[in-house]
Parts: sequence; structure tokens; C-alpha cells
Amino acid sequence: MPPVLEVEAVRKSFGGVAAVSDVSLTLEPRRIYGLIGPNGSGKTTLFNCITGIERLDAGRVSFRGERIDGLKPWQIARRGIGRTFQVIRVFPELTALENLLVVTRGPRAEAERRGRELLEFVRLGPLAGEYAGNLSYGQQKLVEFVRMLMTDPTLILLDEPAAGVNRTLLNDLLDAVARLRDAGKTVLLVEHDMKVVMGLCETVFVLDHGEKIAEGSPGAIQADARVIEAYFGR
Amino acid sequence: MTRLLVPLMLVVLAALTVYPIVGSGYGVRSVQQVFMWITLAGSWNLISGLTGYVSFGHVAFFGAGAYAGALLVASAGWPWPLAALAGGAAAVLLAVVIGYPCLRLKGPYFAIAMLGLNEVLRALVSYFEGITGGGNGLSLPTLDASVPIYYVMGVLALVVTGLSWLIVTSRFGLRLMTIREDELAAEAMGIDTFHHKLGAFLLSAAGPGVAGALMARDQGYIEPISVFPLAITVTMIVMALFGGKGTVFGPVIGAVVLFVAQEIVWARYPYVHPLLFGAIIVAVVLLMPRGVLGLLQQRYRMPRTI
Amino acid sequence: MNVVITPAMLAQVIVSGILAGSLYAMVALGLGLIFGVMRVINIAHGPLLMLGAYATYFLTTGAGLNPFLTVPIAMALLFVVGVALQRTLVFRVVDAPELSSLLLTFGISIALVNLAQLAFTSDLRAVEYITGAWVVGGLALSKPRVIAFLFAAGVTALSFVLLKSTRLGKAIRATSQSREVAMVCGVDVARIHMLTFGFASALAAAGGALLAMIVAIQPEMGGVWTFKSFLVIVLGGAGNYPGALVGGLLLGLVEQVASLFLTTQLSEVVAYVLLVLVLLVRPSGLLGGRQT
Amino acid sequence: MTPKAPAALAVALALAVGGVVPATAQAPIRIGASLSLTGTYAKLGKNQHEGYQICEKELNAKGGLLGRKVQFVVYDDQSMPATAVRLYEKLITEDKVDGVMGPYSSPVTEASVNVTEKYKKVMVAPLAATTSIFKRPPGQKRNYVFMVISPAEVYLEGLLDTGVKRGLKTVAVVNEDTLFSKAAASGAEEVAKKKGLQVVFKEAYPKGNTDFSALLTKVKAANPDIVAAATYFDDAVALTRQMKELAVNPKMFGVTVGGDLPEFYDTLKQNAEYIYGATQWEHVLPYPGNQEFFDSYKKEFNHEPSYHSAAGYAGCLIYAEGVKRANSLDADRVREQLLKLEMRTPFGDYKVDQDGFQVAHKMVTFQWQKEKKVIVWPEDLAKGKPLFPTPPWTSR
Repeated sequence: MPPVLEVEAVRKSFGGVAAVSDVSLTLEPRRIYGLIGPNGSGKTTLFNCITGIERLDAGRVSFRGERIDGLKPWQIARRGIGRTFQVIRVFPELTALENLLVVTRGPRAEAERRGRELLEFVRLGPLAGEYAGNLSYGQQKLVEFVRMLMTDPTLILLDEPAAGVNRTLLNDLLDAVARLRDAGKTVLLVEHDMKVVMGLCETVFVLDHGEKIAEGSPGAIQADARVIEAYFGR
Repeated sequence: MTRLLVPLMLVVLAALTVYPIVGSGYGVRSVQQVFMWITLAGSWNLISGLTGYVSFGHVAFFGAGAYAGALLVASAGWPWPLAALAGGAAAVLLAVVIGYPCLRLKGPYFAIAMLGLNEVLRALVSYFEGITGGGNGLSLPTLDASVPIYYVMGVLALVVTGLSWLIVTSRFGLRLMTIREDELAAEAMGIDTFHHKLGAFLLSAAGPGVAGALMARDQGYIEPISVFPLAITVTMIVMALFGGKGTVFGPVIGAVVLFVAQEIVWARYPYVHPLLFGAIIVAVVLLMPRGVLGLLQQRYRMPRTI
Repeated sequence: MNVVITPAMLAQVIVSGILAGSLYAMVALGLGLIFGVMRVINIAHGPLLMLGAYATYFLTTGAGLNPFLTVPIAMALLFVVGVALQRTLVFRVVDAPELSSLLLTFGISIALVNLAQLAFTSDLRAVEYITGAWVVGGLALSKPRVIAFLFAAGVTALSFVLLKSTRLGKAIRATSQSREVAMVCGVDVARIHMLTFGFASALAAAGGALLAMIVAIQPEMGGVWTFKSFLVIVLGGAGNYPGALVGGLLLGLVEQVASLFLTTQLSEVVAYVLLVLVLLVRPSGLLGGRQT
Repeated sequence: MTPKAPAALAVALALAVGGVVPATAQAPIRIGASLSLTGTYAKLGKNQHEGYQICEKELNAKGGLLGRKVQFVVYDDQSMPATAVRLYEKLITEDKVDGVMGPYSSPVTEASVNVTEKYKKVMVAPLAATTSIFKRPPGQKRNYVFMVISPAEVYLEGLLDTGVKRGLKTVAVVNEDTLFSKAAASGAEEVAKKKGLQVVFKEAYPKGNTDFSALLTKVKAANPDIVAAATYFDDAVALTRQMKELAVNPKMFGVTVGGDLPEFYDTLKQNAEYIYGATQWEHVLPYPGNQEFFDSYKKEFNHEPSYHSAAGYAGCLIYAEGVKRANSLDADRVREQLLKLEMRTPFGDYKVDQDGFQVAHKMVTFQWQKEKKVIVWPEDLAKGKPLFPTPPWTSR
């Protein structure tokens, strides 16, 4: 079985500044990975490179053994990569349920049933008919999260799921992520909250100035000198 | 709400059906014009109201339909109902040709490209005078068909409005709205935004194409300047905006209210009505960008399909 | 019946293209500034140019001033008009979706044109000052157009100096690059918007004042200038101010050369195809950097 | 009781019982028209409107028409054919006017005439100069529309005729790409062919064009004896200026519309000298009532009439004459009279063929000479000789 995702020597620069340089990583099925690094270290750019929002300057990205770099974002999403965004990107003038419906194909009644189910699952059932723009920040975050689940992705990319979310909600979310892993999905999450990363992830990648500087178990990463240096400066 | 609305609409439809029997020639032509504006505003709404891609040259499809229809009547002797359909087909064809490059442009660039398209069509129609008559315009055989055209235009307005309703209530329509709300997120969720836009664009071209061909037949004479003016584009936009863009009945309300305003109020002030029109545009943009229905929907939590 | 095109004819229209291009560049720089700083496509740019032309006409025929002296006066007058428009209306659509700014400025545009029609009537007027041409090596250099070229070049150069070296210019450029950063750096963004709109209107007015000596003045004369200016800033790259110069000259040349080889009617089509091609291949213009 | 009282009483009584009503107290004859009061043709449409107003005033001063007052009902079509079509429909079916008069411009007339034909209304169209409106293929004839001015096709005839008589051989024809100008240009081509002139260059330019460098560069290369330009005003001015700049020196240069306006000279000053123009009408022409019209118009509106004013005025007089002779407002009877009417109006001669197409009215060609328009063609109306040939720009 090939790895779920292989990123090989990916490079991306903006106006001469390298945002991601020669980063490689491999994700195996049924695992939760963390991607950490100081602000501006290229985490979101790497996400954008994987999901086709940015074109690569060099390198290659393969998903389940098939090259996906160069494909359009929607083609990549349809192959089974779902993501959330650092800044929430729900569709504000669509209702919560409609936000979920738009990403589905196939019979509508079935899609609606599943949509309601997922909204119930994150305790938003009663708000299904509310415009997403009228929901609270945390609720929007949940809508975005279940919207991603509606596409039934194999690989899930989460961009700072914990930011701005209260404790109870966060625990629910982390619970859900663990269950998704158990259900066979692979998760890669960008997170600043170290407690979340250390508690949930099996493998952690560390980026600094666009380069991967470390990879390993949470414990090993915490002890890595280069990581400490990257975070706390020299 | 709908319990009240459906019978009301049926009454209005029935009244409009019998109107040509009692109405004067002017009345029939005016209502026919209202139908035309409903078609134009409703069609613009399909691409711009739903996806947020502002077609600032939508009259191009109207003019293309007018010329295609008129040429088929004048040169090939087609009966006008068939020529009207061909006018719609010609507009859709133009939308395919222009949609592939232009729908890849973003925001203001798309708007300006469409504005330019309109100017270019006018230049081309003038240049190929062997076919189109150029600046001489195109004169059609005299035919009094204003009542049949009234009905066909009415059906067209109904079809466009019905189509809007179908689209707005479908997942296709919701996906079009995601393009307006956040195109990038829609892409990342697996929505093929380009082909959605293209689909909406083609649908939005058909109505104006048919309407243009009908107008050409009814008027009996067209010329480049009068079928490609920016003013028609702006009028349809303001109508859609006034009623509520992105809604089903907004363009209908806008077309009715503004057309009646134009006929009744502006006719009294011949020298200042363009000023009034300018003032209305500014007022709509600044004071009610969501339009009448948008305001109502927000305040009374009405469904989008009204 | 067809005319054989000789190199001398080509040289002649290239000269004409460059002369026209300088005016395009100056007027388009104004539109480009507004677009860059406020994300507003100002459809009223052309009508502001028309007001500039009327200013020159009335100052010349009414007050008996030398037409070239009226250029700075027209600019000052329209600066005030521009500031007033920005403060009362345009500020509300800064950063709004393009539909709002397009429609609002279109509304202003037809209001200006019709006010002009009411106030000045639609009689065609003209300022006849210097006519004829200097003949240099077989090329005819239209006197009014050469003078307009020099004026436009001067005004454009001054504008670049202003943008490059003064505190105000730096603030304008900073605001167009990133409003947030500009605000953090203590730039009064609202004031910059106002001044930019005024400055841009003054550039349009300069164009109108110079055109007054070249073409007939009438309320609807501005319409084509909005679109042409937009073409220029797209060709040069929105937000890239020196690009306006390149775009203006390019548009002037393309129009003239296309008119020579094809016809005047088709030159418009050529310009449009060029616009769409440039947008597709280099969305940020010929000189622009990469768009993110 | 004063001596007048019984009479007043009788009138009051008559009115009260609805009996014999004096003719002047009848409802007025209402004549509808849609005019370009705003939009592209605003200025010219307004002049036409003023022509109608003078006519209305004059008719009423002479006791009205058929003993009734005349009243114009005028709407603004914003220079748009679509609007005009609707307005004529409104005038006829809602306002129920007794008669209609034509709108401004050929395109608007072309569209509106479909409505007036449909309702069988006589329409004297004083400012429609396009032949195709009147000359229709069989089966599509129009019966109730009447032409007043000379067709666009003959505008440049005088210029070419004058040139041929002086031995000129070649001509370049340029025109704005609109209905009227195109017709004038193709008419010029026809005339040239007939008179043995060689057309060495022909090109149209779009409406609103202001830079003619490339076009004139080509004209210069073609080196014609005559440059015949079918123009409106602003392009006529721009062409003249740029001809000077590019040293295009034909032996004759003539324009169509615009060259006749006082503004043309005001704008171009001495550069307008030697330029030929064509006009439908001049106030100096010795037509009956012309001077009186000119004077009362100037008094009423504080500016001089243009030929549009005079055509509008004359068109209204022609219609009134038709009504008077038919002694009725009935369309078919008025039509019959208008078809056989021959009349010399302040605007010139009126006589139409069976299609309502004007055959009697004469265009005149003038040349700007020392700040004045001097009529140089046709010979029977000429007031002076053309200054020929036109000297090069450098020696004017």
C-alpha cells in the first residue's frame, strides 16, 4: 500500500522569498500528524501547495501513489483531500445545512440526511437553517469542519483547529479527530497549541523559514535542539 | 406566505394573459417591455447575482440575439419565432466563445472585459456591413405581431424567472453562490467553479439573446448604436439590484417598479430624467445594496426563494 | 482603391501614436491611482476630464486667458471637485465589491454628463489656439498635439516625482500597497483617499484641458476615456504607476498602427483583444510583478 | 345691460345646452411627436422642436387649422429608436392625437414609421434623409410617410459637380459609420461614377472618433483632387484640423453636416476658409417667408435657426396644408393631398413621388469665404463663385 501522501522536495517562493524550500514528508494511513513551526515558517503555504491553491516551483506531491501537483484545487479535493482554513471560510449567506450540501453530489435527500446527522454530531442540529454568517465564531468553525467531512476525505488537513475555540468545544473536536483516525482517515494538522499537538499527534514535522528542520515523535521533537532554537531564538 | 403568494401570482398571470384583449397598443407594448426587462434583469442575476461575477456588458448578448434574429428574418426568411430561438442560440454560442477566456478573469477585470466585449461587438457589426448593414442598420419587412410577441416575451420572462427559481433551490445554484461567497474555499471543497460559472453564464446569455431577437422583430429596425448601449446593461443591473440581487423575484420587482417609474415619472421631466436615473443608481447602491427583497428577507427571515 | 503603405506612412502614425499615448498615460495614471489606492473603478473619470475641458473653454473664451495657462487652473478646480466627490459619495464604496463602485461611479458619471448638458448645453465648442504642424524630416508634427505631449509628459513626470519623493506620495504608495501597514505607520488613510481622488481628478482635468485644444468639446466627450484609461492601466499593470506610461504609449501605438493597416473601426477590436490576452497571460500587466 | 351682454348671454346659453359652439371653442387639433430632446441628438432634436413650436404659434395666430387650435404633444425619446416606437404608440393609442409629425434622425424615423403605418397615420417626417425609409421593396411599401428634406445621397453632389466642371479627376470619400453619413458617402460614390470621377480611397470611421492621423495619412498617400467627407460636426472639425496638421492638400475639401453651423467657423476660424459644405437650407435663400421665419425664430428663441429648425417648421406647414386641402384629418384623404401637393415653403420646394419620396427640394453647396457661407451651387441659387482651387494650408 503506498503512503497516503508523499511530498517530495517541494519549493515555493513569492517574489524571491522562499516560503517553502525543499520540504519532503510522507504520511502513512490511519495516523495523525502535526505540522508546527513559528509564524511565517511556511505551514499554510505547504497546505496550499498540497491542495493545489498554489502552484509548485519545484518538487512533486503524490496522493495514494498518484501525482496531484498541477491539478486544480477542486480536482484534488475530489480525490479525497479535505481541508479547513486558518481564517474561517464558511459561505456566510448560505445556511449551515446548505454549506454542507454544496460539497455533495449524488441524491439530495441522502445528502441532506447526512448533513443533518453531521450537524447533530457537532450539536448544531437546531441551527441547520441559520445563515452561516450569523453563527458564532466557534459554530462557524464547526460548520467548516463538518463541511469538510461531508466530502468524505481520505486525508484531512486542519489549519489551526484549536484557535479561538473554547475548552469543551476543543475537547469535542479532538475527540472527533481521534475517531476519524480510528475510522481509517489520515490527519495532518497545523497547530500552535502545543498541548493539542503533543496529546494527539503520533508524528510531528517542524518547519522553520520554509525548511523542514525536524521530524519525529512529540517527545523527540520537544527535546530537539534545533526546534527549541527555532522557537526561542538564539 | 406561499399560500397567499401562489394564488396572487395566478391572478396576475391570468390578468396578463387577457390584457392584450382590453389593453391599448401602447399598453401592450409597455407590458411587453416590462417582460423584456424582467428577462434581462433576471438573466443578469443568474450570472452576476449568484456568482458575483459582474457582467458589465450583458447587453452584448441582447445585441447578438437581435442581430442574429433580424438577419435570419431579413436574409433567410425565417419565421420570427424560430429566429428568436436562433437569437438565443447565437447568444449562448457567443457566451461559450467569450466565457472560456473571460470567466478566468477575476473581479473588476472580468467586469471591464465584458464592457469591452460590448464595444467590440458594436465595432464588428459596423465593420461587417456586407452582412449586417453596418451603420445603416437592418430594416425588417413590416409586420404587426406585437400581440404574439407580447405573449412570447411573457413566456420568456416566465421561463427565466422559473429557471431562476429552479436554480436557486438547487445545489447547482447554491454552488454558484459559494463562488460569490468564497471562490477559493469552494474550489478547495471540490467544487469545479469554472464550469459552474460557465454554466450560469450560458444560461444567462440565452434569455437576452431571445429577447433581443424579439425586440428586433417587434421594432422592425435595428442599428448597432441602439442595440449595444451601456445604458441597457446598467438598467438591467440597477433593476436586479433594486429588487434584490441573488433572489428569484428581485429582478421582477425591480423591472416592474423602475420601468413604471420611467414611464410615468420621468416622462414628465424630459430634461432632467437622466439626472434622476443617476440619482436612483447612487441611492440604490448606497442605501439599499441588498434591494427590496434582500431587506425584507433579512428583516423577516423570509426564504431566499421569494 | 487601396493605398500601399510605405515606411514613411508608418513612421507618421508611430509619431501620432506616441503623441496620443502621452495623453492616455497621464489620464490613465489618475484612474490607476484611484484603482490602486481604493480598489474603485471610477467610471466618472472620463466625465471629470470633460469638466476639465469645459474649464479651459470658459477660462479661455470668458476670461481671455491663454489656454495653456488654464491647464493648472483646470487641474486645481477639478482637484476640488474630486475631493468633494470622494468625501460625499465615493468613500462609501472604497473596498466594496466592484459592482458597487462601478454602479456608483456610473451614476455620478451620468449625473455629471447631464448636468453639463443642462449647464453648458450640448452645443459643440472648441478652443482654437495653435494649429498646424512642424515638418521635421518629412514627418508632420501636429503643433497642438506636440505641445499637449510636452505638457502631459511634464505633468506625468511631476506626478512621478511627487509619488516617489514627497511624504504625501510615499503615503499614497504605501496605502495602495497595504492599507493596514499604512495605517499602522500613522498614515491618515481617509485623508490619503481624498487627496488621491482629488489628484486623480486633476490629472483627468489636465487631459481635458489639453484635449480642448485638439478636439471639439461636448458633454459626452469623456465616455471613451474611462475605457481607454482602464485599458492603459491593465496593459501597464494595475498598481504599477510607471506602467501607466508604458501602457499609454502602447495603446496609442496599437491604435494608430491598427488604424493604418486595418481601419479605424477595427483598431478598437485590436485593442480589446490585446486587453483580454494581456489579462489572461499576465494578469498583473506587462510590467507588473506576480499577482498573489 | 350693456350692448354686449345679450351676445354674451347667447354664447353662454349655447354652451350650456351644448348646441352650436363657435369654431374656436372646439377642442384643439392635437399633433403628437417624439423628439430627441436628450441623448445623442439632443441639440438637433431641440432645434426641430423649436421649428414645430414656431409653426404651432403661426398656425394659431392665423386662426388654427380647420377652425380649430393646433396643439403639439411632444415627448422625449432620448435619441433611442426603441423609446420612440413606444412613444408613438402612446401618442396614437393612449393620447389619441389627431395627427403625428416625424421624430429627429433617420434611425428613429425608420423605427417609428412601423407604428404610424400600423395605425394608418400620416407622418410627415421632416428630418429623415435616408432613401431606404421611403423606397421599399414590393410588398413592404409604406403609404403614409412623407419626406421633406433632400436625401442623404445627394449631399456631396454639389461638391463633386463643381470639381468635375473644373477638370478634377480623383476623389477620396471618408465617412462616419452611421446611417446618414453612410448614405451620403455611397451617394457620393454613385455621383462620382456617373460623372467620371475616380474614387481613389474610401474608408469609414466609428462615431465619436477623434484621432484621424492614420486615416488621413492614407488619404494623403492616395493624393486625391477632392476629399469628400460625410460627417457630423465634431468629426468635421477634427478632420479639418488634422488635415492641416498632416498637410493634406486636396484642391477641394467638403463636408456634409456640421460644416453649415456657425460654430464650425467659430471653432476653426480662418482654417474654415475654402471649405465646402452642403446644406438643406440657408436663411439667405430666396424662398417665400424664409426671412420672416428667420426673424421670428430668432426673436422667440434667442438663437439662429439651423436647417433642422427650418425643416421642422416647413414639415409642419406641409402637413397643415395637406389637412387644409383635404378639409379633414382623415389619413387617406390627407395622404391623397400630400401626394399631389406642390408647394414652395420657407425651406424650399416640396413635391413627392408615389412613395412619399422627396423629388423637388434642392440641396445647396456653399463655401466658407471670408467668414461667410457663400452659396456656390446649384447655379440658379448661387450667390457667388467658388474660390478655386483651394490653396495649400501653408499659404492660407
